[in-house]
Amino acid sequence: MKKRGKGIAATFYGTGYGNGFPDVSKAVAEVDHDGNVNIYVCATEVGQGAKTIIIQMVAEILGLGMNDIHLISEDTSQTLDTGTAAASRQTYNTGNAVKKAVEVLKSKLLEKAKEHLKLPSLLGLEVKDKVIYLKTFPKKRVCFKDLIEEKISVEETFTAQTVQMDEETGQGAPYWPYTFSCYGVEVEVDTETGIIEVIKGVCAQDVGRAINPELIEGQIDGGFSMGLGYGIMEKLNCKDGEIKNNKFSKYLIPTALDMPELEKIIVEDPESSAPFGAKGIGEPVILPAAPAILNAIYDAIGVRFYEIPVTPDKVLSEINREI
Amino acid sequence: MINKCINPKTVEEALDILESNGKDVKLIAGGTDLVIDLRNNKIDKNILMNISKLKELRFITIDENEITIGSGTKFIEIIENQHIKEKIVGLWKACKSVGSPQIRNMGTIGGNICNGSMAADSVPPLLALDATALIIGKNKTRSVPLRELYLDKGKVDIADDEILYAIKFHRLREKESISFEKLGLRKALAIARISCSIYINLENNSIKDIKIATGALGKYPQRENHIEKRLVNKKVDEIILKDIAEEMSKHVSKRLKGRSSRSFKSIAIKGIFAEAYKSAIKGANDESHKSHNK
Amino acid sequence: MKPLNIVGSRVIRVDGKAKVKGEAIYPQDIYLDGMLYGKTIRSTKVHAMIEVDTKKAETVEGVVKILTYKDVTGENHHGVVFKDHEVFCSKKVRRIGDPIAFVIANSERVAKKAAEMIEIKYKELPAVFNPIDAMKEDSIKIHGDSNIIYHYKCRKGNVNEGFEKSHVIVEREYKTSMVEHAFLQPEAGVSYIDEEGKICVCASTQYPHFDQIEVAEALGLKLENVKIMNPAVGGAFGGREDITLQIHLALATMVTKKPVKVVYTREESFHAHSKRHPIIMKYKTGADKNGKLLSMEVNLIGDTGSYASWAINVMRKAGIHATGPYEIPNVKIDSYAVYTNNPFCGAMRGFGATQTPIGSEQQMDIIANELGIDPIQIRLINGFKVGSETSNGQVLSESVPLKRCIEEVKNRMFKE
Amino acid sequence: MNHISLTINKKMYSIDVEEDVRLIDLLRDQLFLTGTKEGCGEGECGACTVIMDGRVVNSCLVMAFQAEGSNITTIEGMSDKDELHPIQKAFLDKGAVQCGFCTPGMVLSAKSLLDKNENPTREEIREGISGNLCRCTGYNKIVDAIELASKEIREEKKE
Repeated sequence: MKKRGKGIAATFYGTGYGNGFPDVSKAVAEVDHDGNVNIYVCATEVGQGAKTIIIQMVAEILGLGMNDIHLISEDTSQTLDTGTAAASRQTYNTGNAVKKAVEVLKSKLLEKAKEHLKLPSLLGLEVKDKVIYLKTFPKKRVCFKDLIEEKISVEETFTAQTVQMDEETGQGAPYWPYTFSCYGVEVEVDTETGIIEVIKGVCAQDVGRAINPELIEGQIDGGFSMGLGYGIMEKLNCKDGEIKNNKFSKYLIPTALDMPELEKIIVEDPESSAPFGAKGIGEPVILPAAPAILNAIYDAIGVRFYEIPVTPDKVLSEINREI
Repeated sequence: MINKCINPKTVEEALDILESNGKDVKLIAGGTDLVIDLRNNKIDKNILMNISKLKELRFITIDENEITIGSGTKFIEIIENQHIKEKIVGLWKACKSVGSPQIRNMGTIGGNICNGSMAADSVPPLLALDATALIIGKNKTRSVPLRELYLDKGKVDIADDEILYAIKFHRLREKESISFEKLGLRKALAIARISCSIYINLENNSIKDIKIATGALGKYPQRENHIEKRLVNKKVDEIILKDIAEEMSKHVSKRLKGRSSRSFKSIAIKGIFAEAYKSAIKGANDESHKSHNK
Repeated sequence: MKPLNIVGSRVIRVDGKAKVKGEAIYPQDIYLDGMLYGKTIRSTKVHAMIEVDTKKAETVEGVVKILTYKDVTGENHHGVVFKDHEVFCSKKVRRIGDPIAFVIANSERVAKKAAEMIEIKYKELPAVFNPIDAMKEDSIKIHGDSNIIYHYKCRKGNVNEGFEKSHVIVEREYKTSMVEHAFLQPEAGVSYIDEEGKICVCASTQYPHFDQIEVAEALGLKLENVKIMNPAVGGAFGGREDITLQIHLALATMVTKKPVKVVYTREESFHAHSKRHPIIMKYKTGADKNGKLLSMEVNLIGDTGSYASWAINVMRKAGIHATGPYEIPNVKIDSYAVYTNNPFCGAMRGFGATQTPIGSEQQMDIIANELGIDPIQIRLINGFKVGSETSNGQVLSESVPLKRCIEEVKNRMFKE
Repeated sequence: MNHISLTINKKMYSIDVEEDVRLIDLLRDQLFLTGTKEGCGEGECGACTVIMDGRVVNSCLVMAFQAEGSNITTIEGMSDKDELHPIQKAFLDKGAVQCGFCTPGMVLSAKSLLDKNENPTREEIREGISGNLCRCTGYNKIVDAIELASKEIREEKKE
């Protein structure tokens, strides 16, 4: 018999290194004598979209198109340390460093433009497409190339704030910021074969502010899929320290047919210390998937599983124990 | 170590090579399992002969009484055959459940049989259809019932100088049908943990003939004669499926004694068997329905 | 604030075009002139003293050099927190998969063949696989004199008083399994000496600047003489934080003065990088009859396997997140990281906080069930909001839209 | 050594291959067509997918000498210079790419699917890419992309 059930799980996640450890990102922003905008950070693109997010922030601040920005991010000899692409920290930490650097660069450019255009004040100066102009009299304008004799380079550092915890009581402020999530799932359990099918998911994900909703949704889909594997499929079968299933035909991860359609809801509540209010979400998106599935399985068949993954053999053995 | 690769142009050429050099030759058809074995140095022969391009082995012929499928026929070609899709549903479903589109596009039915794997998807329906294997060598041919082809785990009764040429079974008529059910641990790229195929022939609402075959429940796919005997000549309405499934479970439990999968498989077979049985009955009745409408 | 143009919009990812065209370069896609190939020889025993004999393998035609611990010019170690990994095991292996030697040859075929001819004598030692056994005083030790690497303690309020006041107490034990990142791109890398004489390593990593430090230290070079380049990375999820092939490659190039490439098979990849910690979790949760959480006691034992990697940070994070996103006045949490001879565990997406909700979120449902309260309601009653205090005494001063998240799910899925 | 002739991306090749060389090794190591990726070496992940004589296959499970006389399309043959194929474009527009390692194989599976079924359901799309593992995207945006590409291709044909 096939039985359906629904379940929910809510989670939180503190991003960054945490516990008072210096969590530092450094960024360099420059405009060279040809007017090119170059950003030097070593934020690794592992697929999560770090490059895109960083360029979006720069483009926003400097009024540029995405293609106007040259990002140098793949070489230690050309970049400063931006910390690891982990702990869901690149958007927040490196984003903050980049934003600081680019904002300083922008103010330097405006200062230069003010002098160049012989204006008495910075008021009303706008930057767009590598041109600085006066909003109320757009003919008063100068492009980056004509403004700069020698390249302007700005280096900025961002360090996150956390408090080391007391060793005996754990009291402190171990992370900042925190990101919140809540997922609901519906499953169908075949009580004769023990097979669990996840048929629907609703995912509400706090992001602070979405820099790129497309990328966030992609993270939710991917996190859910990995959480689904964690809950009902994946286990390294270690016997006396030896991994017995060290290949993809033996270590099963979800295929396209195992993933349900998801309704993805981006919840925005900007964080004041974050660049544009954006918090890290790379890890938060996996957390509620597996526990929501476990709660849905209980709702479907009235059996609680205390050990994951809940594979068909476990389901059958529990159902038949109940009888 | 393979030190020679051969692409024969005809079956005859292939048989010549086998006759003179058979013990050193490993045949490769779709290669979906063999290439992995080659990489892992599990093949001790030194000549690799590719039979996947031999057109003479790639055919599906349907005559008045029989269906013959060439051993080099790819799963995709079986899946795309309209007659098999409509009438030999169990075989169609089994071929469709093989690995992934990529595997089905390369893998052949002959390779699936000759590999001797306990979990070969296409074999249970062929066993339930009581198929015959046609085996050829230089100046010789023989036919062996498929159920007698398996000698041991991974070992089939085909000599070094022979090739499996084709597989043959009778056409299904009114009131006949074949079903297939499989339990895999995910929805694609799944090796069968259990599979079950049932051929049924109904007459006046009783079971005139039934053949049940299972996969992944022993050294190789096999017929379940005990259960068949319990069902043959019984009125469909009088059969208590639950009891039969229970009996099936006991058989499986006995057969898998000492295996870690025993408790799971002996329970799960009940559901898989019941599903296969129900869809076989339904299929047999659907067929009659269709011919009535004609 | 000014309206935003680009931030907040569905801009097409900048690395996308190269990827859809198959033009993105991952380390395995790099081919250099005169390139040599490497093959790592790894331990097949879980715990043993070793003696390595490379003589026979060295005679294979095409072998350029076989590296062992003797060839490490700097410190024979690396590690993200403790330097407890050896670049090549010198005397002892602690897990299956520990690197012992590295064949450098003029083709992959030769490297593979020679690798099979390296003779390793193992003198096996007793091993321990269960973290609870490993915690005992008399257990065999993996490193140093205790297998307990870390103990996180959280003490807030008085849990016993909290339980006394509770209308319902739920006590359960949960277990999570060891899992694999399974990123699609197996580890690969290429190394060479650039025109300035720097040792360059191109490899998929999450943190190039840290790799630079690790490589420089192991080779005994100044930091500026090592350059790490990070071409396209085929997924990471925490599995590319620890060093795998970076030092081997750099050393191979330093010794041979030639470009060297190594590509792991999927099977080798499983053995090369860290795993997600399996955790045994004991939960005891108390609530009043309205479902308000009053007390929670949690004991977490994380099996970090044979090397520490991020064990401290992972089990700390597990402890910090063990309560779930709920206000609880009385909390006692103990979280341990323990060495065993299992594969080593480190970072994987969620970093300790993926494991605990398996316990904490089921506890919530069990309590709700026992009290006859709706599972959504119990989360709304207890959920963090602005001003809430965590088990660490940290005040959540802003951006806490947990209840909005729960309401969104409720409205879309649980509306009757 | 075997001598084989085959067509790859509409170009004829006549080339010597060692006995133990697979199609993927030939493509990558000998012809430097590195868009074809190796993720598992056992036909599970589909990163090495190419189209061979009109159908997708895992190039890690085909011995090079078996490809004698075959017509092969790799990701490098999907687009002409800067002009993207509608499937590639849809992958970008719908955010179907993350780490990118599965992407070439996914694109080719999508092409093979749409060549045979120009208006597939979402379930049929999932089935069509079920031999291609992806660890980043959870597949949903890939399904979105193929659905969009199918629409674009049909509209293109109408015009």
